[in-house]
Amino acid sequence: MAKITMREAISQALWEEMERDPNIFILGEEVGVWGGTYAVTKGFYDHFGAKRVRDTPIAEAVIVGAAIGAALAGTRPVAELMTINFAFSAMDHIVNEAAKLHYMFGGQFILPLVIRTVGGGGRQLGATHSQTPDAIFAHFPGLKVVAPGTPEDAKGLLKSSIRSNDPVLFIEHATLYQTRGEVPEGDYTIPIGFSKVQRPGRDVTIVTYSKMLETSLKAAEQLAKEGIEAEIVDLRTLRPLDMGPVIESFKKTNRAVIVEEGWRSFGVGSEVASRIYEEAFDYADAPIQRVAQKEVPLPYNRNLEQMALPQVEDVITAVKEVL
Amino acid sequence: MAKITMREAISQALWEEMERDPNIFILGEEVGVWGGTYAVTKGFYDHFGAKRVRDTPIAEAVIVGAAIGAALAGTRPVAELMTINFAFSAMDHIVNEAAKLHYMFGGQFILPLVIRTVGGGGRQLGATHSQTPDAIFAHFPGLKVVAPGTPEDAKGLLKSSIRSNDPVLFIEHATLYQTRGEVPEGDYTIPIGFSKVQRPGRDVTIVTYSKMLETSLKAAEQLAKEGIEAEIVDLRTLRPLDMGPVIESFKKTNRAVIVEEGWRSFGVGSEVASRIYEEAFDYADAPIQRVAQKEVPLPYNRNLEQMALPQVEDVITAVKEVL
Amino acid sequence: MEKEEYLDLYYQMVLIRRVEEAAAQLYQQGKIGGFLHLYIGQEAVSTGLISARQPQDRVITAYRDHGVAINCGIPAKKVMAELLGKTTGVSKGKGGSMHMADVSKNFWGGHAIVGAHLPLAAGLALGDQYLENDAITICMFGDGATNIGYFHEALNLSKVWNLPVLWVCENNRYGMGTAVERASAVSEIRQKAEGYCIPNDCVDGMDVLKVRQAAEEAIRFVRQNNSPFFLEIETYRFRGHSMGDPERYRKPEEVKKWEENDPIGIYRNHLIAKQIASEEELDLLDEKATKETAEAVQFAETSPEPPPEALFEHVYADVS
Amino acid sequence: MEKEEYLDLYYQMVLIRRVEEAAAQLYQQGKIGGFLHLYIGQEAVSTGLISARQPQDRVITAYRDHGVAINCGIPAKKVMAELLGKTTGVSKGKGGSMHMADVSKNFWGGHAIVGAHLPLAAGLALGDQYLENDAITICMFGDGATNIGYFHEALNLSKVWNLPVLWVCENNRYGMGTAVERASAVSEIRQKAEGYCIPNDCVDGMDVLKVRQAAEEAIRFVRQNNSPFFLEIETYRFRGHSMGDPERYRKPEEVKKWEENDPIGIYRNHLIAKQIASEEELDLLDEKATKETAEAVQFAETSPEPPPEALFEHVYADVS
Ligand SMILES: Cc1ncc(C[n+]2csc(CCOP(=O)(O)OP(=O)(O)O)c2C)c(N)n1
Ligand SMILES: Cc1ncc(C[n+]2csc(CCOP(=O)(O)OP(=O)(O)O)c2C)c(N)n1
Ligand SMILES: [Mg+2]
Ligand SMILES: [Mg+2]
Repeated sequence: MAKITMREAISQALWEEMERDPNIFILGEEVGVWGGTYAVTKGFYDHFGAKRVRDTPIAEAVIVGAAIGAALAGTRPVAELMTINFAFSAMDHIVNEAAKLHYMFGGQFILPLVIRTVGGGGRQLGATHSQTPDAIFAHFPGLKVVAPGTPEDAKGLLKSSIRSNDPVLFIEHATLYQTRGEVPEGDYTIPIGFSKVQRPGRDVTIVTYSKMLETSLKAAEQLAKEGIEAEIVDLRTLRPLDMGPVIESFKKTNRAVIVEEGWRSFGVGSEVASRIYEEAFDYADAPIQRVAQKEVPLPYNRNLEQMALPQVEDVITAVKEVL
Repeated sequence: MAKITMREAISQALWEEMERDPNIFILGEEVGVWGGTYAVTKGFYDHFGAKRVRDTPIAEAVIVGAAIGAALAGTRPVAELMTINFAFSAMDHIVNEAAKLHYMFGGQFILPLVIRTVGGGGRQLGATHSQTPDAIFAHFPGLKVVAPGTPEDAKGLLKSSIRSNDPVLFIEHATLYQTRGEVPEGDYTIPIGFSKVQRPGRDVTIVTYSKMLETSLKAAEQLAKEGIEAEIVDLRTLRPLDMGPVIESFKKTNRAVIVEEGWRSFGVGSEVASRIYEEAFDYADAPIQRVAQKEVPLPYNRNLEQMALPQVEDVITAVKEVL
Repeated sequence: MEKEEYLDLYYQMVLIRRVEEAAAQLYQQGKIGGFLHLYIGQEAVSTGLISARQPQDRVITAYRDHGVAINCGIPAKKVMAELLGKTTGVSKGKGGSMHMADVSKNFWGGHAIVGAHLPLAAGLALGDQYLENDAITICMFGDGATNIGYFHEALNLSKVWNLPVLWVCENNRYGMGTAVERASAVSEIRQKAEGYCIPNDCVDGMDVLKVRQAAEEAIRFVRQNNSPFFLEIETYRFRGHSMGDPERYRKPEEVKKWEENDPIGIYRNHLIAKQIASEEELDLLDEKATKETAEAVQFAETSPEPPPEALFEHVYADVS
Repeated sequence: MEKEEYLDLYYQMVLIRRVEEAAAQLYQQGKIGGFLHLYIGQEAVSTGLISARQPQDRVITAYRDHGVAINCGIPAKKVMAELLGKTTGVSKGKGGSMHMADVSKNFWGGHAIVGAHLPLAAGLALGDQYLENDAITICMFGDGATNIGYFHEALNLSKVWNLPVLWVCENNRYGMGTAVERASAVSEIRQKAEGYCIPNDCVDGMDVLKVRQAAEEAIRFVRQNNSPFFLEIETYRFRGHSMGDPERYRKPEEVKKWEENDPIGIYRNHLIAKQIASEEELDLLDEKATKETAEAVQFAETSPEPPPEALFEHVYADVS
């Protein structure tokens, strides 16, 4: 297997799918001439042309709205929202239109739409540009929400998202693009809606996803030195949420820590913890811990920002708490 | 104490505050000449005039955005978003501007802003017009989120919201406006951020808020006939979330059911359940149950809609589950 | 135009009127829930407009959609069944009054968030352009909808990308209780199109033939130039915004004045004056519409409720 | 205009240039994080514009805000300290490059969501109108920002309510890598104001005196009429959109051509040609700016980091 970056993995998925199906096209801010703000679509404009790689005005609502319409008309658009912070400007079209049309009209048509976007903090972009509000999108039935943490998953899940006949919000993480990982050769897909054990262990279950998979893996390595073996379950998809591997692991370890980058309150960890208790109450040997962002708008100053974001040490502390 | 409707309570709070402070004004769609879509501001336009009761274009972003600006300039606006379903069209201004400006600029100014809006289903308005997405707004630090369930609380909390120097999202429920309850005479406030026991009991703790308080009270009455005494804690405010009375009650009953109208996943119940386990793990005698909306966009058909919404029977079943 | 076509326009308008009247009654009887926005007074707008489209042309509108649905060729009984939330309804009882669509008739809804369907319309047109279909998209919306940001983003994109979309503003003078001039910087809505260099026109929406003619020209323009056109249609709604509107914002005399301008009456007189049809012929059509409406109500009332399983159907299209 | 004022304009422009150059260096050294959007090339815009305001007039802009902050009277050292995230920064180190504000100077930020501050500006003006303050709001934004819905909603409201706001579009030809004509239905941005019946003007943004004069007239109009005005200012940014811009969207020759139009050079020549100031006087000002910039960097570098408690401060204003 080849070792490539997350950026390459995502870029490959897009490229290969566009080669496969001429009805797939990309639209978004700076996806074309610029080559993508995060260089994911570098070279696409020259190769696929202006018809299939479409630079848009700065107008998030119509980016998503037009993508919905084009999907209804029989194409398969991949809309890019430069960052998830700008997804709020398209909120209505994501949650009131994309997520509801199929249901509301009695299933008359399909809505094959991918909205790719980029979340996460840690780059000193300040409060408006550093959010990880994944949980709020996962709240809406009708939408699928995917947030991979490895290049392999990113490529396989993006392909599945593009081939899905439902609207998918595909959340990438700004500080994972350089992360390398092994990726199978050739065409492969990973189905949406399946959590995965990314590291086996016996002492504690760490449930996480996206960037925090990296953080959790680091914590697990350090814990291993102390003889603590953490099992890490990567959610990969927030809606539909696959609790299977989480519950299985928890029944084995009887202890869990949930690690997410976003704010704690009404976040991903709240849902996962509630579900664990609902499905495996008798197995809980200690209160499940949530590691999450401090409940403040992210500040610009580097020290403060790092204080606010979940760190490897926070994961280690939480694990020791549950043991 | 006088018995008045929720509509009157809210209307009185607004009226009295506007009489008290000339810097308070109302803006929103149909708040003036029409008298408010839910008749809350009926008579205001004639009494306070067009300057203080301002009909706006249908343009939610600028309704909230202009209210923010006016608040920065020294007034105290009460913006009305006709329903919470249209709040998505102002999402950026609610979560990226209102919730962050004070922090981001180092606390240089205050932002005394109330956004009144109306949520809830049950009136066959279909998927786009029936949502209860309260949890997603409560996810954002910097915002206060208030959702009262009785006329007394509504009046007292709305007054506090108007007097607060922070942005408050004040969520009313469309099917509570006719609900009557006793309200103290004269001017009074109820501080934001305090849960309240609305019904004492010893066997089980029901945690709820807004419309579901009514549903839970009905369930409690029926349960009482079977000798089951439910204690009902009304959250009243979702951010900041006051777990004190919830935990106190839970330590007594050792069993809890959380009842919310919105979708279960990543909802209010997830947060509350997680917090209960975190703060009172050893007191839990049974898995906490969540009663919530089925995970579908709300359908128009009455039977289907009622199936999707939490009913009195669902609460009773859940209570029996935890006993 | 053949006589048959003239009569068809008349019949559609009368049928819409009867269906709306029946809906108002059923609403008062509590058989229809939610919001009900009637099209009474505006029948000539969509009847004239949609009569000018080709079958491959898509139509999309807001929540005031019963009339539009009928003009698109959806049987009145499927509209009525939807209003009653029945499984035989055009959206299987899941959409209701505000959310009707029928893809087989190229009618794409029925959208209840003001202005939010304009970006969708741009996208439908984009899809046709991309797939090189010989189709255009007709997007209808109210005067009030022209003040929300979605309008701006959609119109701008349609011009920048030269999308084959016909923007149709039904200017009925009010968005709920707010008169155009109280909500919009410009009162002549077509003027807004100038800000996007989109060619435009304005037509009297109480005269179905004028509407049809303007629509034919507009549609031809869009199809030939593969670029947007903006059509303002001046009209008036005779009833409240929705059922239960206190109507404090307009005087009964104003409504009365407009009612004298009844688009059905105007057209009826025209057909008779021009000897296109006789009183008797038109009376027969009136009766037919009354009958079709009664049958539609009957059909809707006797149709089955959706089964409980329907609740969980169609959340997603993918089966896995 | 007094000589002092002429020199002050010159000094402000040079100071902005020096501060931006220093910021670029500090960014490359990793001392500034996040995004950094330089104002180099556009100095005459905000210098001329803001020189025409009264102290009670509010200013609000987008993320390209360092120059605007300086023109509003914020000391360079507080700007620099903010860039370094220090507690002495104008936003206490919490805002960074994109989020600077100083209420004491009537500078209301520094807003990083494109176009989202336009509704805020309408609101600031509404507040002043409501409170009967003799103040107007000056709202600056880029060409790219005119395509988002917020622009539409804010401009429309400002006209419907006759708000005292001066809309200022800094048309620097690109929104990131997208040329105006690839994103906007109209290339002459002022034309958009016509869609709202807002009077408008366009001025060469490389000539600080022309900007100042146009701004004076525009501000007078807004103040006297208590209603909006739209000013397009044509300019160009000499550097990338932000640090790390691959600049594939424009040719070096194009940039070079514009650089020959350096607003500082133009103004310097003008001052000398008109014998308003001598080379030596201007050289002294150049030196002063260099010194003030160096001091600002020094101040910023030696200022303390915010204490850990600062993380939880200012989430809410209410103490309870
Ligand atoms: C975004 C949004 N805001 C508010 C509403 C509530 N609302 C429904 S219809 C309407 C008036 C629309 O007026 P107009 O566009 O003129 O259409 P008309 O009803 O006159 O046909 C309003 C404010 C909504 N549905 N969506
Ligand atoms: C709503 C939103 N979408 C996208 C972005 C990313 N973005 C930041 S600046 C920018 C370009 C803005 O161009 P313009 O308004 O012309 O201002 P300029 O940078 O030229 O000063 C974009 C797309 C953003 N900050 N906000
Ligand atoms: Mg209207
Ligand atoms: Mg620009």
